[in-house]
Order: sequence, then structure tokens, then C-alpha cells
Amino acid sequence: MALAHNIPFISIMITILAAVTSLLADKNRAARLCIGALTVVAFLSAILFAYLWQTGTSFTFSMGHFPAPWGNELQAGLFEALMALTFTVVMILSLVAGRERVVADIAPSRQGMYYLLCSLLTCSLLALIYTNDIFTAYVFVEINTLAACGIVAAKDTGETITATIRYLVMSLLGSGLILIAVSLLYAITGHLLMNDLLSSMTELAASGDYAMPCMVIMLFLAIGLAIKSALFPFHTWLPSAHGSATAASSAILSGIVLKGYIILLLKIFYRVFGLSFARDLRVADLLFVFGLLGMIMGSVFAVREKNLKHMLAYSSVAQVGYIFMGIGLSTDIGMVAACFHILAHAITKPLLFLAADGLMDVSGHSKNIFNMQGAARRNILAGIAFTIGALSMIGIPMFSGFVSKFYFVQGSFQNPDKMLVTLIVLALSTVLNAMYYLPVLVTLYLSNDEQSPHRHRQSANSRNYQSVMIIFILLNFILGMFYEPVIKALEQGLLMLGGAH
Amino acid sequence: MQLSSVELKLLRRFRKIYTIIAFLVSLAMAAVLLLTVFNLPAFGKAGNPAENEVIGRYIGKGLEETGAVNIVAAVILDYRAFDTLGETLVLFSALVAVIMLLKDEPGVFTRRYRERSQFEPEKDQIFRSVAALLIPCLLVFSIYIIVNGHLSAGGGFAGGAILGATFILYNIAYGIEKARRFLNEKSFLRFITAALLFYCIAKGYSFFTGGNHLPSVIPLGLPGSIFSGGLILPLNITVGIVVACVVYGAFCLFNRGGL
Amino acid sequence: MIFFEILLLVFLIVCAVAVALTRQLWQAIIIFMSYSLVMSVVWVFLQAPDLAVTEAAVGAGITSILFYLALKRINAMQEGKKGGKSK
Amino acid sequence: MEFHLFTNYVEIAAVILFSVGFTTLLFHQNLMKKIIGFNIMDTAIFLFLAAKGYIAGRMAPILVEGANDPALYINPVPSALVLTGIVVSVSVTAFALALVLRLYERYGTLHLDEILYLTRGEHD
Repeated sequence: MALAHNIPFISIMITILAAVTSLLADKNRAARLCIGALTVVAFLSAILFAYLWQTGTSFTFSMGHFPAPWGNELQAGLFEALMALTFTVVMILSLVAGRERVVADIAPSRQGMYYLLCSLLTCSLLALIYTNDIFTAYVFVEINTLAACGIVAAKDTGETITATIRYLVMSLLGSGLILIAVSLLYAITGHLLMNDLLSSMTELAASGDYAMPCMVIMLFLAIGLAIKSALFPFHTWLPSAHGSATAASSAILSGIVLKGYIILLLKIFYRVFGLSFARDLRVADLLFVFGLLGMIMGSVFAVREKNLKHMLAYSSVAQVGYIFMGIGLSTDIGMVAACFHILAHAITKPLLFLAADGLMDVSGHSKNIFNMQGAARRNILAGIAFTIGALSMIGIPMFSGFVSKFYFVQGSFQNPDKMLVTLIVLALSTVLNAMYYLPVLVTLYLSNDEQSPHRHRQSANSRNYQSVMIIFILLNFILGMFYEPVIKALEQGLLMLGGAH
Repeated sequence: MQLSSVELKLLRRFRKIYTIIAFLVSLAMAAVLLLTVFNLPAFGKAGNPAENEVIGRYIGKGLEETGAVNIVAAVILDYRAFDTLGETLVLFSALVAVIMLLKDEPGVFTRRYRERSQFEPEKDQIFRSVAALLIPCLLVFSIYIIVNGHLSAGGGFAGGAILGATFILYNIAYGIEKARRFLNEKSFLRFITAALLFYCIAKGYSFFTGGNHLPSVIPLGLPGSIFSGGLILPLNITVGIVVACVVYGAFCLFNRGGL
Repeated sequence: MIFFEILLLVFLIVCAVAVALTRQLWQAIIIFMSYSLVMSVVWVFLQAPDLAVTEAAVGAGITSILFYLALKRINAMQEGKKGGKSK
Repeated sequence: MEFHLFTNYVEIAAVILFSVGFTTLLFHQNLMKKIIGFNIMDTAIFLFLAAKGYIAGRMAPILVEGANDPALYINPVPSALVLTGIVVSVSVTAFALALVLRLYERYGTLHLDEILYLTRGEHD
């Protein structure tokens, strides 16, 4: 047994230990502890990814002395390792770049706990990525919910607390649906481990027993996770939560927390129901329709929004719509495109949120777009970063957003039934994206208004912020230009997820 | 800020529509779930899908493998220990979030405490003497439940909750100043961190050895006696401490905004 | 025996509906407390003593204490506000 | 394939309770009621799980004098899951109540509609 097989377990344990010990640490030490632990985890995840890339296998790790159906298990393949790597890297970058804003936004007595909750959030995301047991997934979904709500509520204003309670209520509805689906699943199969569930489900699919419960289970799981990842009709909580939190929280929540649930949904598709049975149940079609609606409606809401952070939050709704549309296409390339878009959005949206923060910084902390005239001239790096993020979201070639759109189009070719509507909506959504990003860019680069009170304000961003921005921009370029290995890794990873070793 | 009458009217109308929609959603949900339930395996019958080889091993070999007589304790603290680790972390994250939200700044806390302390029943002799009788019994009872977690019903979660309730009773009866002698903010945080660290390291050890197929060197002890069940007894105790701390901490924070 | 069980279950449903419909928060919380206690009795019937003990201690006990404290604080704030207005 | 219309009476009660709790959580405007609704929803699921673990005429899974025949005891797994679930739901309740207290401190109401109305002006 190779030493690398311990990495998933060790990553989870490191984040847990960092979280527990930072309860006693003061705020600076808690921040260092959190970021340090995350750096170790990112490093380990990179090793794991390299190891799996070399060997081309996936493996399971039993948590305890009891093998598969009796104990808990972790499973890691290329897909999981890549996601864990991306998530931790994005988490570190967002925390480092958002550090000053956290100091400004959050009361000093709360900052230590803020970083503690960030460690817990990473722990739960890693557990969601690696776990092979559906009830464990439920428990970590709850940790994720609590920690995510906590990092929104850390900034103590009326708006954030209202946003948090809306977020919490919707999340609880989602958790309730997930939990009852898991109970029903247990009632008809007697298993909680994904491998055994898959074999039971295959039998049930063949015999046709319990067709109605299977349908309901899939529906509830999909809706529960869709609520938590803000798919269109269930997105109502997202703009206020992501728009009002401190910059680092917005970046983390939009960039990776939403994706954690989508990854769980993918695992349920591949490892609980089996891809063919899941497609037979027609729930993917429902997700497809909601995804398409989300792509359009998210952008329509964003066009009407004058508050920059709310606009970015609505843009996340649209992007989540893209991902669900890719899943709903029910084709292999569509699935790969959806996974690629998870990555692309995970590195683009934090960039946008952090850049928006830098731009608001030089405009008197106003979130309103009209007050930000010429902001990109005052804070040049943030302006460039915002431009690149926006171009990537619109889907300009060379940036990561374009690659995912390219693959979405390819994916739709495989499924003639859905091809036409997908292409139309993709085109429409691209136009809508341009409709709200381009005016913002124009405003940002307008010449300094003579009357503007912030005219002479210069950017005072720390070196950390600047280097993070540059790293994010480079990542965006890399993912946009040299996407082929990533696509290959995702293809292989999804095969591994489906059970091929 | 007050709502104007027009808006109130609108709100009321919305609420009526809301009630109707709520009723319909409730009915639809119940109908879907009832249909599902009719299709499920029968209640209380042997041989349902849920009764499979997993259960066979838990009951047939649970005592031999974990040393616990109470199979539920064996399942939550040994077979499916990762879930329980997650569950403890849920408690922990909730506590942290509650501290973050409700803890007052030091000055505010003392002022509020002085304002409120006159309403506390601290001077009540009857209450105090009842508490003096109850507290030792509750303490013994909670410790019994925690320590016997692997032998009978109960365990760290139930026992810890009772232990926490005992602290709360003490706090109400004798006042926070006395309670602070053994549990102030610093010791509270230390207790909970130490318990969680022990829990994580113990579980980490067993996950690590288990995952790498190394033998665990912890003896299982004589089945049925208090000192049996390997790690289950210490884990139950730490879980009990964590739960008691969380319960007491939540009480203090809700009641006064500080420990 | 089955009759008694069904009686308890009906009681649970009545409690739940009553909680949703009652206007007083105090009543809602007290009804919810009895709901939890009855739930733990049902679990004794279902041969799950671990659950019964935990639900009685955690579900009925701790949850109710938390609700009670929250409501007490809310009432205190309400009175504080009224007092402030009258002055 | 058979229908179990009245044999599954505990599950029927559980799903009815689930629907009531779900609706209260979704539609009730009072935040405290929402939280109680959430608790009802969760306990309903736990009741469902516990019912699925029950097997008529068998004992609770606490071994009696070392007799370890699986045919003597009920299924211990649902009990373990519910135990986890109870603790999760109480944690979430504590967090939600703390949030509600903060909101009440700020806005003096427990009504979500009114709070949303009051926060409307705070954007930008």
C-alpha cells in the first residue's frame, strides 16, 4: 500500500486539527494556522494528483479496521484529487487576498473564529469530495452549511445576518430533502456505502422493483442539492448572502462551496445510481431545464442589478445553470464540460469578487457601479483582473470560460434532442453576459470624473493581494490555453468515478 | 421604522395566499411521500432489504471485534466512527458560530450581567436546597450513562446533555460567580479543545492503523465489564465532555452573552 | 398495543399541526416539548432505547432549554423597548 | 411487488409529520416557528428511520448474556444514524436561534417579511 493512499485521510485530519486548535489561538495565529494547514493540504493534494496521474488508478481507504460494507471509506481518483487541489488552492488564495478586508470588516474578537470556520469549511469540502458513504456525506453537508453560514454572518451587519438566515432556512430545506432521500435509500437497499448502493441499484433497475421510490429518491436528492448549490428557481438566497459577505467569504462561497454540492450530486449520479439508471430516471432532464432557465434568468437579474457584488452573485446563478445544463445534457462530453466549468468558475469568480473589492476600495467602498467611474484607472491591477475575469465569463477565447463553452457546444452535438435548445440558450446567455459585464468595464475605465470625490485616491493594496491577483490571472490563462491535459484528467477521473480502475 | 397601513394590507393578503400555497405544498408533498411509503418494504417484517449481511456482522461479531455489548455504541464509535467524528464537528462548529454571534464584548457583558442579576433566583432558599439535593444525583446519573455507554442504552451524547443540564442547574441556583470558579471562559475553551483533540487523535490513530492494515494495540478488555470496548469508553467520555461543554456554553451565551 | 402506538402517532401529528397553527410562541414551544417527549416514547416502542434516552435528553431537554432561553431574551428585549418608549 | 397500505402506519405518520414540518419551515413567516418546523421535519425523518430498523418481536441491539444471533435483535444501523442526526439537528437549532436573537436585537421583529422590508433600504 503506497504512502500516497493516506493523503485523503491526512488532508481531512489536518484541517480538523487546525480548526480545533485555532479555538485557543488569537486571531493572527488562527489565520496563520488556517492558511498553513491549507497550504500543506494543497501540497499533499498535488502529490496525490501526480501519483494518480502516473499510476492511472483510483483507490479506496478504509476509515478504521473494518472493510467495505461495515466501516466508512474514502475513495480517491483523478477527479477527486483535481477538485481537492483546486478547492484548497482557491481557498488559500481567497483568504490571503481577502485578509485586509477581513481585518476591516470583521470585529477583532471574531476573526479567529472566522478562520476556524474556514478550516472547517475546507474539511467538510474535502470530506464531501472523498467520502464513499452517503450518510457521511450528509453529516459533512451539515458542517458545510453551518460553516458557510458562519462565515457570512461573521461580518456583523443587519444585511449579512438577514442574508444568513435566508441562506440557513433554504439550506435546511435542502438538508431535510437529502436526509429523507438517504433514509428512503437505506430502506429499499439496506446500504449506505456507495459501492454497495450501486450494485443494489443495478439489481433494482434490472428487476424494476421499487421504481417509484427510486424516482422520488433521485428527485429529492437532486432538488436538495440544487437548493444548496443555488440552481435557478431555488437561488433566492444566493445574491444577498454572497453579495453582502466580506470579500473572502464571497469568493469562497461562490467559487467553491456551491461546487462541493454539485460534486456530491455527480458522485450520486455515478456511484449510487449508476449513470445509465440515473439517466433513465429522467431527473437529468429536469436539471437540464432548470439549468437552461438559470443561465438566462441569472443573467437577466444581473443585467438589472446596479450593485456590483449582487451582480456578480447573480452571475454565479447563471454559471451554476451552465454546470447543471452540462450535467443534464446526459452526454459524456457534456459531463466533462460541466466538470471543467466547475474548475473554470472556481478560479474566475473569486478573481472577480476580489477584484471588485479592490475597485470598491478606491471608490469609497460604494458597491454601486455608478460610483465607480474610473476605478480601474486608480487601481490598475484590480482593473486588469476584473477585465480578465469578465472576459472569461463572457467566453472570449484564450480564457477558461471559453473552453467550457466550447465543450458545452461539443457535448450538445452528441445529444440531438437537446442540441438546438442548448445552442440557442448558450448564444443568448453569452450575449446577456456581455450585456452586463461590458457596461461595467466601460464605467470602470471611464476617465476620472472631475467631480468624483475619490479622484485622487490611489490603490493601497498589499503585496499579498497583488500577487494573488497575478496568480489568479495566470491560472485563468493556463486553464484557457493549456486545457487539454485538464480535460484528459477529467475524462479519466470521471471514468474512475464510474467504477473503471 | 413602522410599516405603513397599505403595506400591512398587502402583507396580509400575501400571507393569505401563502397559507393556501403552503397547504397545497404540504398536501402534494404528503401525497408523493405516502405513495412512496406504500411501495416500501413492510414495517416490522423480518427479511426486509435493510436486514442484510452488514447487520449480521455487526450483531454476530460486534462484541468480538469491538468489545462493546451495546451494538449501537459499537456502530457509532467504531464501525462508522467517521460519521460520529463529523457529528462532533457539527456540534463544534455550531458552538463556534454561536460564540461568534452572541458573545458580548467584555464591558458590555458585565454591565448586562449587573442589570439582570437582580432577576435571577439566586436568593431563593427552597430552590437552592432542591438543587443541592438534585445536583449530586444528576451528576452520578450522567456519569453512569456516559461510562456505561458501551454496556447499555445511552452514551456520550445523552449523558453529556444531562451533565450539561446539571451545570446549568448549578449556575441558576448558585449564580454565575460560583459556577465560574470551575468553568470560566478560559477553562471552558481549554476543556473543549483538549477533549476534541483527544477525540481526533484517538480516532485518527484508529483510522490510520485501519487504513494501512496495521494492528491496533489497544486491548478490548473483558466483555461486559466497565473497562472494555477498547477506545469506546474513552471516546464516550470525551464526547460527554464536549456535549456538556457545548450545552453549558450555549446556555451561558443565550442567557447572558458570555461565560 | 398497536392501538396505543397509533394513538401516540396521532398525538404527534396533532402536536405538529398545532405548533404550525398556534399564535403564541410560548404555546408552540411547550407543545413542541411534549411532541419530543412523546417521540421518545414511540422510540421505546420501536425497541430503540438509545434513541429514546438521547431524544429525551437532547431533543426534549436541550432543544427546549434553548428555545426557552431565546424566547426569554426576546421578551426581555421587548420589555426593554417598551420601557424605553414610556420614559 | 406489493402495496403496504396500512402495515406501514408508522412511516405514514412520519411522512405526514415531515410534510407538516417542511411546510412550516418553508412558508411560516415567524422565524421561531420556522426553527420548530425544522425540528419537526428532522424528528419525522428520524421516526421514519427508526421504523425502518424495527423488526417485530425482536429485542433492542444490546446483547443479552453474549447471545449474538442476528435473528434475536433489531437493526442497529438506523439507531446509529438517528443518534447522529439528533445531535446535528440540535446544533443547527442552536445556531439558528442565535441568528434569530441577533436579528431581533437589530430589528425588533421575528417576521421574515418585515425584516426583509426593513433591510430593503440598506443595500448599496
